[in-house]
Amino acid sequence: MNEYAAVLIFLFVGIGVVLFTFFLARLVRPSNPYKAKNQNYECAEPPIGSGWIQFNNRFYIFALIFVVFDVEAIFLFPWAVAFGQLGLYALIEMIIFIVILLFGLFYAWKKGVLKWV
Amino acid sequence: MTDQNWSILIPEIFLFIWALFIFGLDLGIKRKNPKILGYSAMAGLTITGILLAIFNGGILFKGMFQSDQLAIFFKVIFIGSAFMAVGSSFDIASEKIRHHRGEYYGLILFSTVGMMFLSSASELITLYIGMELTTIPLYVLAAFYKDDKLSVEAGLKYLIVGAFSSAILLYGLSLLYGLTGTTDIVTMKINLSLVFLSYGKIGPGLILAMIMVIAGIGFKLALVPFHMWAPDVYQGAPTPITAFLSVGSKAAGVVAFARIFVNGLIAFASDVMKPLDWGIIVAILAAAAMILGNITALRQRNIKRMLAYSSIAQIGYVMVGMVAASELGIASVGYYMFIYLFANMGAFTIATIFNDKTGSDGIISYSGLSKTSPIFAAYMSIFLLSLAGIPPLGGFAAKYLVFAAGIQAGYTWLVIVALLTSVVSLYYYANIIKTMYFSAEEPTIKIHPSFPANLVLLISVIGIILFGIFPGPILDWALESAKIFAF
Amino acid sequence: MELAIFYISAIVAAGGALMMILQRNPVASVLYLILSLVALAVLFVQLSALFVGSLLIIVYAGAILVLFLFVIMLLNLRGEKFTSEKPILDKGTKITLVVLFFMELVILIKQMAFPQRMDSLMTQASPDFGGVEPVATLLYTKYLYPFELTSILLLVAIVGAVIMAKRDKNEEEGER
Amino acid sequence: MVPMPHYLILSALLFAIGAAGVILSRNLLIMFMSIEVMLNAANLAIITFSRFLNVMDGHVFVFLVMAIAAAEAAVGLAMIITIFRNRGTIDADKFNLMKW
Amino acid sequence: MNQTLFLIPLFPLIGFLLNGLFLGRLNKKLISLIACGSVGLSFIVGLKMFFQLISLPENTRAIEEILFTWIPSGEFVVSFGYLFDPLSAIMVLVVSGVGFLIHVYSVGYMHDDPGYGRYFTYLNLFIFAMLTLVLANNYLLMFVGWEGVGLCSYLLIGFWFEKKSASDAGKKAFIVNRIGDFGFILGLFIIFWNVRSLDYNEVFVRAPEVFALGGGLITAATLLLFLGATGKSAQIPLYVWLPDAMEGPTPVSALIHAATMVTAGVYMIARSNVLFMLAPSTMTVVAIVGIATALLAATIALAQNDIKRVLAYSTISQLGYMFTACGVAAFAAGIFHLMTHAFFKALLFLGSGSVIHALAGQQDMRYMGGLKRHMKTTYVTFFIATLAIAGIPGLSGFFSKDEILWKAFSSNQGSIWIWLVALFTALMTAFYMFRLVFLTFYGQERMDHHTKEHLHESPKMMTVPLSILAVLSIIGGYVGIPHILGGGNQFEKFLEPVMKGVHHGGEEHALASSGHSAGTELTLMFGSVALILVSIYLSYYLYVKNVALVGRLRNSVSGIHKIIYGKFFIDELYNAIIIRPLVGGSLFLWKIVDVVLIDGVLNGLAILIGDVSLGARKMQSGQLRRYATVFLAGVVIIIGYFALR
Repeated sequence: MNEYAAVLIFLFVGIGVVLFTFFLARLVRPSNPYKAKNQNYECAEPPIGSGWIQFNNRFYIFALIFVVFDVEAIFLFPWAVAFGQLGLYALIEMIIFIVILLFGLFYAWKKGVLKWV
Repeated sequence: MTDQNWSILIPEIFLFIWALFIFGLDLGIKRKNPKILGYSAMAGLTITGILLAIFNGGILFKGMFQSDQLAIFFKVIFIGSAFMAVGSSFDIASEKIRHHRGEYYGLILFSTVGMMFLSSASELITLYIGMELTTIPLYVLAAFYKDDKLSVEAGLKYLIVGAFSSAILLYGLSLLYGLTGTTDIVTMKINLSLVFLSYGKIGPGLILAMIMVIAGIGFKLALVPFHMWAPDVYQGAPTPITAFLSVGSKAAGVVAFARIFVNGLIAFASDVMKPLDWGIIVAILAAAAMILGNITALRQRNIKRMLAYSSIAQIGYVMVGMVAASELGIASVGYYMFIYLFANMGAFTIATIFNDKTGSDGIISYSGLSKTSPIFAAYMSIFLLSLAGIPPLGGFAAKYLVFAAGIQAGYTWLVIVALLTSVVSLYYYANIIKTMYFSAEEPTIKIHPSFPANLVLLISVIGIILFGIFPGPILDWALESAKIFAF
Repeated sequence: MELAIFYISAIVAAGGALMMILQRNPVASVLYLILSLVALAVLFVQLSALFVGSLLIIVYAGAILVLFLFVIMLLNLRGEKFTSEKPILDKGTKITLVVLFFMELVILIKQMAFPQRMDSLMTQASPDFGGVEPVATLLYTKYLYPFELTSILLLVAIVGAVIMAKRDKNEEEGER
Repeated sequence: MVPMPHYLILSALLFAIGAAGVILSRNLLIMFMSIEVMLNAANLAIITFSRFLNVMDGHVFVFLVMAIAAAEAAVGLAMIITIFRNRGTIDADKFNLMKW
Repeated sequence: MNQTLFLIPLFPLIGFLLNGLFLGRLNKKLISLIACGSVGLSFIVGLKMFFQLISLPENTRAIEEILFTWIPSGEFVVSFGYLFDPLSAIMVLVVSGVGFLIHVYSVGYMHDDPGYGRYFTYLNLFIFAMLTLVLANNYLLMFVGWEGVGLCSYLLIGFWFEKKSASDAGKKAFIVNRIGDFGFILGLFIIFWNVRSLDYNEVFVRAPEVFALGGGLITAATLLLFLGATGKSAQIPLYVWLPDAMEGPTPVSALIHAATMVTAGVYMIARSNVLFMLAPSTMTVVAIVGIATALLAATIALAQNDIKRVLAYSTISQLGYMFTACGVAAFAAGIFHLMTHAFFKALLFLGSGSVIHALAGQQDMRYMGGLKRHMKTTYVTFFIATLAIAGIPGLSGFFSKDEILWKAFSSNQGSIWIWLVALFTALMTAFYMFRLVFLTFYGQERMDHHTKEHLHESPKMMTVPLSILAVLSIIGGYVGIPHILGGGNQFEKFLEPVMKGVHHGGEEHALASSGHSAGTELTLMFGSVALILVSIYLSYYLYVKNVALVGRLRNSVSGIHKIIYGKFFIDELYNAIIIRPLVGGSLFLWKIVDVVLIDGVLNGLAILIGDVSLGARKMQSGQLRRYATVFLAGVVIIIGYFALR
């Protein structure tokens, strides 16, 4: 419990530090907004459209496969930790698990979604 | 763990590998002939059925996987409905599904695998995973016509409501887990009895859990008021998938329901446990389903929507047998689902074929079908009459058994509602028959189903008539499967 | 102390969830959801579910919500307006419904009778309760079967998502 | 020591908020996120019960539920992308081609 | 025992399958051969079985064949078996015999119809279902036949679906029947869960042990069974479908809606006499409903102009008679009337079909008349049937009707009031039937010129069955000559083994029952015959001798009018006292009770359900959030109701 409490404390301290610096910066910085500040620098072209451009579709499929393998990794982690106790039996299990998921990867690959055109 | 009989997993494993094989086939072959995929899917399902006959009976993983008679019985229904769904898909597979044909069949098989696991699950975690494994491929399948607005909308509605209900189900399961301290259904039963014995009462928390589980499974069953998605999804999804949804997926819900309630919470089905009686809740929902489903179906002009409402009503009838929570009750439910498999798959197959030919789902466009395609009009009439419960077709014996079980269990009012609504139901079933036979309009459409669709229709018709006149074998089997609950 | 952590985390979790549904901008929603989940993870840890708590952050914050963000980027939803055409009444009914739901849950949960051993206060958990190793042992022995099922589920997810998300026209051209 | 009902009521609250999100929001993404909140509310209940029952089966349950949630999210989001391509919106109320 | 019983329904089934499978691929000759032949074979087997039955000693007269176990499971065994006892023997002979004649007749009648093959397919299916109904050895199998005949009736009423009214009528028949069926099957369930069986043998043996006499359960069960009977046999309140059912081809009306199917209800009640005798209050209901239907339908029939509608209402009325008989525990008399009615009513329908055939589809009697000269055979046979239905001594109808009248008067369950109403109905029957005959066959030819040119007698295929039926209508009654006329009522005696519920007085019954002397019986008999003759004369006077009268009186509006034509004063009086009330009452009953009240209630119910359906549809708004909201609301309401109560 206690070691995790340390993590928690770290978390809160981390957040606190960030918030504190923001707050501090607000205190000390001069505030003088004027229009020219928002204009393009030197000879730059004015931007066309929004900065929120549409991502390529492929990003999504990569992210998706990432998620699935992220979950797989999460399954691997406790397996690795407990492997000492579990032995060969667990190895077979995990091989089955990975093979099944590898088929997914293979499928995605064959479907050509992993190709970056 | 070495003494365990691993062979009972073979059917599931085989079907899973076969699904992968179909993916591979689709990816591997260059000249794509959609028929090869379809036939191989049908072959796979057939082989699975055979394997099921060889490898069954046993328990694995400390009871998480039970290959008992109930599971086998329902697995046959799942495989049958998948087989028929695949069989009726040949035409759309060659025309409408230009991409991902292998996935189409593969996902049907995946969903079937999920159902098979679900029906064998006697433990909440496995049950939940089985449920998801059943549903997730179906989300994708419902939206399989990606360019078709209706199909995608159907998929989306199914997905959102499905995920919502899945969350509610999970909450219910978590409460069950908390109340009983176990996820194993049999242990759950024992623990509850212990608590009941030591405290004299269990408190209303259990009813909360029950209601949420009912809601979660009610989604799969399309039980009122958890049915709202069904008409839209049925209408929009590719018709074979609609058929699969209405039979396979419902049967999966039925078996999950039976496992949790009839097995685990059986003690609370009686009047003695008045405040905790799930029977009365389900009975009221079933009555609502029969009334609403049948009445709303009256004014439908789209055959798939009509069949959707009809299937909402049908599940109400099934639930009459379920609330009886007796050996006869469960057996009648099994028999009902078995006949329903033939009748509903058959009706949807006709709808699929018809839609291929005419592009229409309107009931009115069936006018005069009896003149151009008398055989198919006759088939359709048989399916609809069976759904309506006209003897000597299977639907009659099914309804009779279910009602008998209901009366035996003291749910006379429910049976009266069921009988009255079945009078109403006849109206819209007869309406289609009337349109097909008694229409003065000159028909132009003649339908020519592909060989597998013909096969599906033939199997359905024979099944309905044969098992209607000789319900013996199926009923005996269903009774045997009901025995596992040890009433 | 424990109670204080509980209340803070509870308020953050519930508040984050509430803010999530109130946001117009889905990106902000995602961020609030992450906040809520982090607070939830804290509660998990408080309940001695260390391993699962950390998973919550890894899986949700690290993967699932990233996926959400990707989708938001992909769809470029900035222009989308969700103007409400429905009368306030409709909204009011729905809110009443949810409040009723919550009240019912609370009433019933309070009346819940649990097995004797978990009556009111928790017993001291064993030191490695909820740690990686015991959970892993359980997962890979007793729950081996659902674990394998999960792999099938993930495979289905890959296949399904690829089918859904892929643009088919490109593929067809590419193959020719 | 925090009494158990506290956790359960929090989980009920989260669950209700999630449900509210589903029935109130018109944005499909927010609806979907609300469902994730509901799932996690259930997870919290399971973890709570697990702690008080002093058995770890619930942890495994939650673990698997998360994996399932990931799978569901992957498919669900892909579906949302598809419908966005199809209709150009993710406003849930606009998808009413099929009714009655 | 060699199994031959199953052959009886098997032949029509084979006929149905052959004609159905090769629909449209056979020529007409072959179709008719298969269809008529199969029914004929059934009749022959039935006859053979009948003689086999007679050769058995009296108290073991029942042949049972169990083909296989239909629904096998523990206590829930239902077998698929046939039972041939005196009651089903009579029914089988009537169904297959009359059915065969009508098949033959149809060969002529439907000759030019494009749906020739389809017609015979349905007809054979009907015979199969009807035979299953009467031969079943248990209630469930009977229900199978029961539903089957309903289905065939639906198909055959809507046979000419080009007419919208025909397909609507078909649907109406189907639905109304379903309401009855609902009662029927519910009644079966009550019986089943108390007796634990649906086999006739077991039910009838065990019912007196299980049910208390006059107890609530048995009353409810029999009332529900009776509800089923009212649907199938067109009694109040479910009779509305039968007049509309006349949209079907006339032979169908003859077979299904006169001779066989509609009598299924009577058969069922006679079959369940043991149960009904256990519930005296149900018996009273049956008698009252029966007699009320008889009266109502006869009154309505008075003013109908469509020849088939007159016959339809007449059928309803006669069925009412049969139910009255059952209600006063004279089951044998009911079945007796069922049989004779099958003969003469089938004949009447077929005769009217012959008339309609000759008049190229004209059904309105106002455009008929004078056909006597053109259609000799039809006229003679039709006249015989009319005499029979009117109850003229010497013809079959007399014996059966008189038997019912007497039983209504004398039986323990009967009363003088029932007898009076029944007698009055009999008078009306004679009146409107003769009105029908006079309007159709006598007087001026009122059809248009073209039709008149083409008047012709129907072909042999049609007239031969008419003649056979005419013979049957005459002699059919001689199997049941009452004791009083020295006959010893063989019919009743034959049925006695089946009527276990009725406690027979044995020989003393022959002399007098419940204190009524033979003299009373004879007096009543002659009295009623005399009254019937008067009634026939009245009809003759109005529709033949003084044809103009009725029309003029109907048209007369002002009192002055009447006074000027003073010579009609007596007729006027006559009209005012008798005809006006009758015709007016008839029209009133038809327009108000039939069309508005009963039809209206049923239609209103249908419309209401339809509107609810539209409303329920609206709930389905297509919006996802609505669906989720309903879902959640469902959970909230259920929790609220169940958990917090």
